[in-house]
Amino acid sequence: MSHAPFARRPLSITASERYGPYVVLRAADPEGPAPAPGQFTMLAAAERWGGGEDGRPFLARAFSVARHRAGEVHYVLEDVGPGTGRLCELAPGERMWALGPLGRGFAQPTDGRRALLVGGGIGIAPLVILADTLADAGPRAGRGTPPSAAILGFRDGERARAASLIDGAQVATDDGSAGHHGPCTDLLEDELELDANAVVYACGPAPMLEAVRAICERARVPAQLALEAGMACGFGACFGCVVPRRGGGYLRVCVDGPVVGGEELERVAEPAGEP
Amino acid sequence: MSHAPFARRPLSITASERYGPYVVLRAADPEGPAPAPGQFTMLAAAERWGGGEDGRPFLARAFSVARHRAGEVHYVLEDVGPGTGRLCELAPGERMWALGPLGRGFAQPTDGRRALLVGGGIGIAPLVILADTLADAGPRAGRGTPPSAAILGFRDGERARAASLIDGAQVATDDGSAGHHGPCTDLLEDELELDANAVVYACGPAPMLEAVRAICERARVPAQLALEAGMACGFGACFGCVVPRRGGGYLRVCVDGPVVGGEELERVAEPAGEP
Amino acid sequence: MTVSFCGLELAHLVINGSGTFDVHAARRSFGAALDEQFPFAAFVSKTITLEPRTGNPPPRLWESAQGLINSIGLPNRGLEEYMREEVPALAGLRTRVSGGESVPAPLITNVMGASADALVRLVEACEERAEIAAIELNVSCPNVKSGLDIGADPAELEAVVRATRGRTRKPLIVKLTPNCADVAACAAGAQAGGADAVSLINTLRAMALAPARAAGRPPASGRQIGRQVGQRRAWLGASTGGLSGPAVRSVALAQVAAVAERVEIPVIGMGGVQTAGHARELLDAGAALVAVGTE
Amino acid sequence: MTVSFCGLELAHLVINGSGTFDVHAARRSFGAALDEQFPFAAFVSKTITLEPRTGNPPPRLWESAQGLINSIGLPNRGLEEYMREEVPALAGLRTRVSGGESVPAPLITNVMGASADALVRLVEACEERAEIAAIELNVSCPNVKSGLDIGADPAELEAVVRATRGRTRKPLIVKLTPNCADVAACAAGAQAGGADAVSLINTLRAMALAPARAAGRPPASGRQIGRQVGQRRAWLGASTGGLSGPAVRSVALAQVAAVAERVEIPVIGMGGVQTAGHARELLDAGAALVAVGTE
Ligand SMILES: Cc1cc2nc3c(=O)[nH]c(=O)nc-3n(C[C@H](O)[C@H](O)[C@H](O)COP(=O)(O)OP(=O)(O)OC[C@H]3O[C@@H](n4cnc5c(N)ncnc54)[C@H](O)[C@@H]3O)c2cc1C
Ligand SMILES: Cc1cc2nc3c(=O)[nH]c(=O)nc-3n(C[C@H](O)[C@H](O)[C@H](O)COP(=O)(O)OP(=O)(O)OC[C@H]3O[C@@H](n4cnc5c(N)ncnc54)[C@H](O)[C@@H]3O)c2cc1C
Ligand SMILES: Cc1cc2nc3c(=O)[nH]c(=O)nc-3n(C[C@H](O)[C@H](O)[C@H](O)COP(=O)(O)O)c2cc1C
Ligand SMILES: Cc1cc2nc3c(=O)[nH]c(=O)nc-3n(C[C@H](O)[C@H](O)[C@H](O)COP(=O)(O)O)c2cc1C
Ligand code: FES
Ligand code: FES
Repeated sequence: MSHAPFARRPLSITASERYGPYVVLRAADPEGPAPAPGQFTMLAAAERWGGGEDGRPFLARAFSVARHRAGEVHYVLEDVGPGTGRLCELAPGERMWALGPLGRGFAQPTDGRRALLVGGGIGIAPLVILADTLADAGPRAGRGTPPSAAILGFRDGERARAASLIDGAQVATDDGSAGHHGPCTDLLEDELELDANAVVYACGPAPMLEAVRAICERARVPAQLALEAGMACGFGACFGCVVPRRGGGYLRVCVDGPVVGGEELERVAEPAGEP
Repeated sequence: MSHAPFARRPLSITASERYGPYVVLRAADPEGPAPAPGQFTMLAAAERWGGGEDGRPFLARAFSVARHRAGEVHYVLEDVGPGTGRLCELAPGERMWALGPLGRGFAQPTDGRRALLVGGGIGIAPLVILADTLADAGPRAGRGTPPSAAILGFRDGERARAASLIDGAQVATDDGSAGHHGPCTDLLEDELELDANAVVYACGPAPMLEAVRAICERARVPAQLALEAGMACGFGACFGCVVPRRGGGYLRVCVDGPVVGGEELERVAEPAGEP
Repeated sequence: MTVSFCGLELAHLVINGSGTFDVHAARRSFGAALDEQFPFAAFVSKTITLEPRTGNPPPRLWESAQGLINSIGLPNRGLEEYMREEVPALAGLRTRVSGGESVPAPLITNVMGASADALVRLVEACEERAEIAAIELNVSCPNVKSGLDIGADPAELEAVVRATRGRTRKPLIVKLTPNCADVAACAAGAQAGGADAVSLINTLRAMALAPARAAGRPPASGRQIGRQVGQRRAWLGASTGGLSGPAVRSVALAQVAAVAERVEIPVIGMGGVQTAGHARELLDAGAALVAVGTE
Repeated sequence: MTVSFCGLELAHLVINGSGTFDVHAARRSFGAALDEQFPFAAFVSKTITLEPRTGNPPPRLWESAQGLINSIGLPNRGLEEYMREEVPALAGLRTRVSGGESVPAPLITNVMGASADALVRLVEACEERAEIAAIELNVSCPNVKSGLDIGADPAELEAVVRATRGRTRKPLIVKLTPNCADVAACAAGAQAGGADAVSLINTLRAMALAPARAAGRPPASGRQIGRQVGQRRAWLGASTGGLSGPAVRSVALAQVAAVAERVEIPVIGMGGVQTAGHARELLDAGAALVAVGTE
């Protein structure tokens, strides 16, 4: 994993592009260390962070690094509230504060297992950089490493436009308007039936992650799950971002994760308060 | 005086123009009642009011109506902090909330006295609409009413560009870069020496207003002073905007003013905390 | 459909917080619209004291992060003039039931006294006036020395409420102080003393310093400013004030929930309410009515 | 130029608030930079208790208007493991004096016990360890039943401080609770009991409700959420929490000023500090040091 500089730094936005409802935000980050896939950054707009309804946002927000190339860092954002809403409006030339890369990323595949990337909705973000890394490593990894596969689930075809961020991804949609009609875990089960010598990298909504976890447990396939949790600090200071750990106690998603092994959890709990 | 509608209303910005450091903001206000000169409005940007340093602004801010013409209302703004800063950036098409017109405006000249308008800095704002009204009334007022005069003081020539908002105004600047080199009260004293059958309408920083008050007291000329004070509500609810009243007790600037007769005050107190 | 609160029939569930609305001044500002569109289901007067008060020296306001600090200092014309001049003008207020006819918006008179004796006299005076529908005892205002201690101690509060309770048959509402260790215990004290309802929260004790550029310089004559605080001067003329607005909403919610769980009598919840959703939260947490102040 | 605080030589005037910085986790996140650029003049540990605690069930955080509500619940590995595993790793911290050499950043251990007895045992254990430069008694955490009442009552607080005072020669700092009627009286109690310093403010008791869309529905299995509050459910797993951040800064300033005026012993001021200007205000109001937590 990369260590973050011990201070937030200002990043200048270089581009903002829409993929259906998602925004891919690029920023120049010449001094930022190269993040490991699965690591995240705490972001806050440099201007007018706050002042929304209910006086929010106030704290910085966590975002997976989706790409890191040529001194630029990419994030994929979904506008779900005041913080993401503000970041989604940022235009080239505007700035945001970044602290990162933070947290524990994905572990590289071992034992000649192929990588199965499973993403749901905005959960594709960390899989983009993972796919980049696997593709870059591909030639070097040599003949023994089978090609990886990516399976991406979305609510509808509009959202599924973001699937183009990962080359050759299989798509599933809840409404059948693109790709497979049904949950992306259907496709995961198909892939595991074909060849269970795999490691699964998953990120997405809690129910999807829980389904992936359970499938992998049954199939005795290692699962690397990128979790989400409300965060305040992002670097282990506040103990605010916990999820129950298998066997008792809690994991801090920001430092013990966001990527955890499926075996570390009893189950992936839905974030509180969600309908 | 006009009564305000009993709810804030959204106004759409139609133009924003700079006069030196000042911004003249125009907004469509088709339903707003015609304000009396000297009345003010509580304004807040509709979006992102807040989120500045120290989490401000939160409350709406008071602004003199500077003009009301053809369904448009004009304000003259000086960026001195988070609230004025935010309003100064508003662009045509953006919206702000307005509550008003509020408060007690200028009393019309009586006894055939001529009107002497004395403004300092941003204090010219309510004098613009007063000059408009006097000009409109001029022909109707008939032969008995002598022409009014406007004397406007500014820190420098850059700021004095705003003097063009009032036709035929005399200008004084602190640095002599435009008009008379010295305080605008020099010109007021000249005018009163010429003809003391006048009523003085003044708005500006507290030391200037105090000088005007004292001059008028000495010259036994009625003075109508438009005061400023930090406000929370703007309509007499909070008792927050008080200034000491001559003879004891306090005046609420928002409902007993902002325009008060010079005789109502012992002196014009500088707002607290100012250097 | 009206709602009933301590025997009063109200048009809806939202009233004003004491001291945050002035009907007379609002009539001057808004004309007839004020009476036609009167927004509150009942009108709570500002705090009335036995003797007239001019209030605290300015400045009286400071804007903090999502909040307002005030040190108004309970200016009022005193009991006698209030009864003579203000009560008649507050008697006829009416509020529209949603979509329907208008019903009276009863007058709740808020009073504060530096002693149980003073409170008894204030309550007796209110009892005599038919225009006054209910009485709110302010035992919580942080700007004035007197009220505070009584309100923060459950046993003392109970005694004070008991002393006034016998003097009126009108609903007696006790406005609790949030500046205490255990507001639910205070509410229980008020209930034990015979209160018909409690209201909360009042403002949290807070302070602001004058901007640094003014520090060190002697105040210009005529300029009023708070006392020396360490190396600086307080901004507020009264030096300390009370915090209200969105910044305190989560504190209000905790206190209202704790009180509603503890006592049987109805609770008027307030503190930082800006939207219907905020009002709903207080109601859901157990408030019978919601009051709004800083908006 | 170092500054002196209760006999400790410090690089500057800013330390961390207890529970808001984890050196071990920060080393994992920032690597060597953490030690090279350690920002605090002293390091205050999170609250340590006799027995290990896992802390409160999630969710533990809620963002309010310019504030943060937390219900972390003092997770810690307990006194024994803290002494064995954590203290050695916290001993070598150093901070740079502005523009100059680095000096040790002493370790201040924050402890909480449900009784005077427990506090005595905790203090005795700290006394034995040379790595620990000072002890902070947390009598103020609103998330846990025990600490609260002791800290809010001046006389009880004095007794507790007196009980622990005899057991250590290290500086004893009492972290006061802001959820009390008269924080200056509590500070005076701590001083009378023998405290070397007081620190404040801790968080204000606060609450948030789960968004309405989740209301009414039974919690999905695995989903954790607070208890029923009236018609709704509390958002925080522990139902109530503590408010910190800019929203409380004006309350902190009032309490710090009141305490600094009342007691002779030095005051560590905190609450909502985000900028150097905010820190300066607390110092100007009488604080000897400033602590930062929520940023
Ligand atoms: C490691 C990690 C990586 C992430 N990566 C990405 C990414 O790449 N792209 C992306 O778009 N998102 C990502 N997220 C999610 C993102 O951080 C959240 O969507 C964001 O924080 C939401 O902020 P908001 O202000 O827009 O919405 P909020 O209003 O904060 O709402 C988000 C959720 O928080 C809860 N909530 C609502 N109000 C509050 C409140 N007042 N206080 C606390 N919680 C509240 C509710 O459950 C709500 O659904 C990631 C999260 C984590 C932890
Ligand atoms: C009746 C009336 C009419 C006015 N007309 C105009 C007009 O036409 N044009 C115009 O530009 N201005 C006008 N003003 C002044 C205008 O309202 C103020 O400049 C504005 O409120 C400043 O807000 P701000 O957020 O930009 O600055 P602030 O930061 O609010 O600073 C303004 C002053 O307020 C004080 N202050 C600083 N911080 C705080 C705080 N946290 N809380 C309270 N006070 C603080 C200081 O004295 C500071 O100098 C008028 C004021 C009144 C009362
Ligand atoms: C300007 C102002 C004046 C107030 N005056 C009084 C008062 O006279 N009596 C009283 O009991 N409370 C008074 N309060 C407290 C409010 O009634 C209310 O309890 C508090 O402001 C919290 O609600 P809010 O956040 O909606 O303002 C006052 C509050 C403000 C802001
Ligand atoms: C996440 C979090 C955890 C905290 N944990 C502790 C703790 O363990 N012990 C303690 O005495 N105070 C604790 N506090 C209180 C802080 O030390 C500090 O008193 C308070 O947050 C006010 O300062 P701030 O506004 O700068 O955060 C905690 C605060 C936060 C936000
Ligand atoms: S976000 Fe603070 S510990 Fe994880
Ligand atoms: S601003 Fe509220 S009374 Fe004047």
